[in-house]
Amino acid sequence: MSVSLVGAQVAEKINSKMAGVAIDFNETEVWVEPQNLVRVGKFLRDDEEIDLQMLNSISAVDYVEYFELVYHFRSLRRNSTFVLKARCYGREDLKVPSLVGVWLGADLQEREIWDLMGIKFTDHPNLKRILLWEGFPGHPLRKDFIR
Amino acid sequence: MEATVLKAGFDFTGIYGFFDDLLPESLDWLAYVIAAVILGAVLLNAIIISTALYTWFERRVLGRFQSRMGPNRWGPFGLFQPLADLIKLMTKEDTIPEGADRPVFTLAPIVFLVPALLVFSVLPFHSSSFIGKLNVGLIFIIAITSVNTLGVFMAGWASRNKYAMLGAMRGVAMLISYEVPMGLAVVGIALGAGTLSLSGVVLAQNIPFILVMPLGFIVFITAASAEMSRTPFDIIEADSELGAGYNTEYSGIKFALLQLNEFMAPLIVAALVTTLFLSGWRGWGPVPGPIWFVIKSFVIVLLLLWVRATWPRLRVDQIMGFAWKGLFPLAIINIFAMAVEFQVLRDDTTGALTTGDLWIMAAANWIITIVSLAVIANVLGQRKLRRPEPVPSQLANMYADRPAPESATQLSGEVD
Amino acid sequence: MPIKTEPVTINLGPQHPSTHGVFRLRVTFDGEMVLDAEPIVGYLHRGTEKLAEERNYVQIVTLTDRLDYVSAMTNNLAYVRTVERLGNIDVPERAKYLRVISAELNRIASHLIATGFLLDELGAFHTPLVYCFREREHILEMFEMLCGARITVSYMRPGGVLQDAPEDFWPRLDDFVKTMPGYIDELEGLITENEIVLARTRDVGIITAEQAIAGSITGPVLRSTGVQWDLRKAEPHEVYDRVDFDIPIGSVGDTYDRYLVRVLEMRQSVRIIKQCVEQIAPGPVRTAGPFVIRPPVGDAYDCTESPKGELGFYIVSDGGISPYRMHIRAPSFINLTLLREMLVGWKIADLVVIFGSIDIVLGEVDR
Amino acid sequence: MYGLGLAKGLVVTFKNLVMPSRMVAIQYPDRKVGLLGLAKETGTNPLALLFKEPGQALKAMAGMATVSERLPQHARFRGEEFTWYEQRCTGCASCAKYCPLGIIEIVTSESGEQVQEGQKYNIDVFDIDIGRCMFCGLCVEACPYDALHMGSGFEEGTYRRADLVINKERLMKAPKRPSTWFRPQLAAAHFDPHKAKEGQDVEWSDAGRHEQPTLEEQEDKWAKR
Repeated sequence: MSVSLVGAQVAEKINSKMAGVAIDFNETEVWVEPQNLVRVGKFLRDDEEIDLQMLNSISAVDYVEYFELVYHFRSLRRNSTFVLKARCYGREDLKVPSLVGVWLGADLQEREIWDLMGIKFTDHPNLKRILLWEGFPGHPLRKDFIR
Repeated sequence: MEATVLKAGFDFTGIYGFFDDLLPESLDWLAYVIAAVILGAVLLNAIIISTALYTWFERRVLGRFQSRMGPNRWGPFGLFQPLADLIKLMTKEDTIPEGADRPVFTLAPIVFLVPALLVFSVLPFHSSSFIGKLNVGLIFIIAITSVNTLGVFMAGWASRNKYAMLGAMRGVAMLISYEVPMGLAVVGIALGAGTLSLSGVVLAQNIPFILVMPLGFIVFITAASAEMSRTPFDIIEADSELGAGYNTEYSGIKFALLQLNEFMAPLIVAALVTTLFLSGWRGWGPVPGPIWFVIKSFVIVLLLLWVRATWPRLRVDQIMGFAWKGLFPLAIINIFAMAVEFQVLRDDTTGALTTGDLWIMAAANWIITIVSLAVIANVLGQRKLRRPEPVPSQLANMYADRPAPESATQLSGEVD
Repeated sequence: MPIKTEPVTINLGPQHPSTHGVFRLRVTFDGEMVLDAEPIVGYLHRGTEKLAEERNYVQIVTLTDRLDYVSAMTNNLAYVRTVERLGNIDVPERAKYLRVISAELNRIASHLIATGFLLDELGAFHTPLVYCFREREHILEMFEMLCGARITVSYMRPGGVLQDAPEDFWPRLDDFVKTMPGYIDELEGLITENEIVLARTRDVGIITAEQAIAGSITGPVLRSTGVQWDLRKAEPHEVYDRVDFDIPIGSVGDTYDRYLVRVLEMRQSVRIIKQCVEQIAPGPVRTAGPFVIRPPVGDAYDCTESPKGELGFYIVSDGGISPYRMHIRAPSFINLTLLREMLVGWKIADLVVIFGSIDIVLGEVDR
Repeated sequence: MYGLGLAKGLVVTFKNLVMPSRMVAIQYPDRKVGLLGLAKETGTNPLALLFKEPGQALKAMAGMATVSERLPQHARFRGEEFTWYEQRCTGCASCAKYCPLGIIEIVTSESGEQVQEGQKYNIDVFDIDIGRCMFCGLCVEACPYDALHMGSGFEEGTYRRADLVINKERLMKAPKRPSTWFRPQLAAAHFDPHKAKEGQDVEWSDAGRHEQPTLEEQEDKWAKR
């Protein structure tokens, strides 16, 4: 079965590289601040041991007090998976750095999250709505979206 | 050269003669006109009805190819289907897109249809068919078949639709570049038969020319199937990319005319190939001439259908490359071979070729065909088709977390 | 004076003969050459993820049939595995075998459609397409035997399979396993060495292994670039570890390789089904459980190898009867990331073929 | 190379053209039959057919006679018109609750008997709107008393959407030929709705999954306590 990397070790490795970046972790996940997502992403991808080559999927969950972005990674060489989470507080004009520079696969998924959840991704090549039409009022997947 | 077998019975002179006796001397031109009108009407209706029947036949055979029935609801075995189509198309509203170039839009189907009908007029269905003896038959056919290029562009340009425009541009490029090999293949026949008139060609074919010049046959049938934009060259109305190519915006009776032309094209090619290569109406046994003509063109039509049901389409640039780099040299080789053989073999006085000479020419031509096909195929790029062995890349290792089972990298697909 | 040409922008719109459904591609052409292609999706967006938040865990199974409507069984399998992982429900052996058999049958059906439509786009006048549909008919009849419906199967439930296969299913399956390789050979005979297919698909729309992995491409498209990665081997779930099969890969990553990988995979699927039929043993097909499942609070992500790629479900549960949030990792949607790089520089005829070779299904792209 | 692949393709298509086993098209509502086909279908020899009904025979000769032909369906096919046993239905509305689309409308009223002891409600309205139904079968799966079964047909098309709502009367009058979907007891009895003739409907008593408890068992189970 795919080995899921242990949260503690990865958090410790991240903190050894960039102090205090990994805020919290449990057995398979690590939480980070949204603004240093790109730095952590580059590190996870380029580090020899972790070597997470593929960004598998990005999900956004609306926990009312905060939005949680869940990044699932996968290393094909080491057949291992890893989950990185980032919490962004507040409900209006949330800004999260885009990971398109690190993994090209994030492009369409981030546009979908912006379209359905309303989280803006800074310096994304063309952040437009992908599933709904341009003039659609509001973001349907939010918990407070009442049409 | 001409075996003038004046048979009684129903032929042109008969009608003319009949009316000539009826009318007074001064009106003999009128008899000529009436005879021409009657014969024209007969020919026209025969062709259009046979095309309608052919649409039914093609859809049924294509159905059989695709393990389904084909139209069988209307009339016995679906024979009224073409009638039903015609009624549907005539009753459908004949829309002209807004902003279209109206005169050109309405004229295009006619420009399509007229050359198709004219070609039939020249074909010698029977030994005593009068028009078949037109002494410039071959050149007439080559000239007429190139008119529908104009029709394609008129239809594509006038319907002011990007897809139609793309289809038309492609069509014009392809049709013009396939005129050349078709014309050159016909030159080979003219050399072999010694005359340009179609009935002369038929009479000269003691051995069907398909055996005498196989290279000419291959070039002609490929160029002709490109000329009528059938698979594998149907890029004009390539339905998977351009919707319906130039006839996207047509509907109603105009579309019926375009369809009529599209389904008449295989009949024309079949009739042409039978006249030029399979010695037209000549055949042994009790079966009369015209029936032989129909049987042979029926076989060619089946061949065209068979190819249409199976082969995919070539891309535009590949088609052009194939025309100029593939068919053009083959046609020239064919002409060169025929010219040399003709010069060597014909006896000096009458300049005619005996059947014996034809057999020698056939043998020589077959060798030349095989050699030139192999050379052209290699030149055209068979190398590209070889495939390097698949090698699993180092970027992924599915068994990283556990020992790899022994039969891990067996890539061949055989099922034990 | 150079000829003043001007690029044409065309909508290969939602209504087009070869867009596999309602997919719009705004393409800028210079003559025949594609300058820029921008996919516009969303015409089939039904808000599956929002609907899932108002249904209980069994009702969502009917939602997942409509995702990749060509391979409903694999959608059910991926969803149901995630719910089982979330609520740690175990699955009896026979149900695992039935799941793998129906998932592999579905893979063959989906690959048949992909190959058939690829040939249709190449222009082969629907004949190979009809042959593929004729074979797929056998599979749909078997699905009708299993679960009463041909396409919207909703056959799997968290905890196993809805009902056991009827007795006349097994002889039908054996007959299918015997005749299918013959049909695949016939299909290959029609396509694999066909010079026109080779000319049209060789070295067309190439992507390299690095590009594919960076673009999180999965499935036959990734395998055609030479990367040997298949979740059935990487994360052997159900009974994939007890079954012996291979993962075919392509050599160059062009359209021809994608076609060839799919055909070889069809053969491997027949091989898997044959071994499953030999190994299956009688027993219960579903662990007894309440109709309405309340998994514990928490989240889980699980995935399986659908014919299009890695299909994953990320479900967050708040202890209630319906999930708090369900995100679907749709392979068809993510395989479109590299569409622009694949299309630019090729002609219209290639654009249609390359797009067809990625084999997307709009139900899964738009969700 | 050299066109061999193309020739192979031609051979495959020719094989499909010629082999009769490849003709798999089923002409759904009715199949066009010739004289011999008609004779085989009606079981009489062709000559007798010519005298018995000359009209039909002549049509057959022109290939116009039609014989109805259906796609062979499996007994487990989830059909459209539901089969409902009012004797078994207690009005618990678990089918209405369980339907993902909420298209079953059920209105019950007091039936006077002791409701706690599992007696039935009176069912006044029981409408299933098959215009919006997706035939997923969750209602049939949820019905604890096996009162509701999937149907076996698929030709329920009507001209008005209102006719698509199946009401109680129509369900009671309809012939009881349920599909064996999620009903192992019907499958065990080898009941096939598509082959069932007139009188072979499934009675309400033997459509149930669990055996019907006898009156004494019920009494000593409830009354004695």
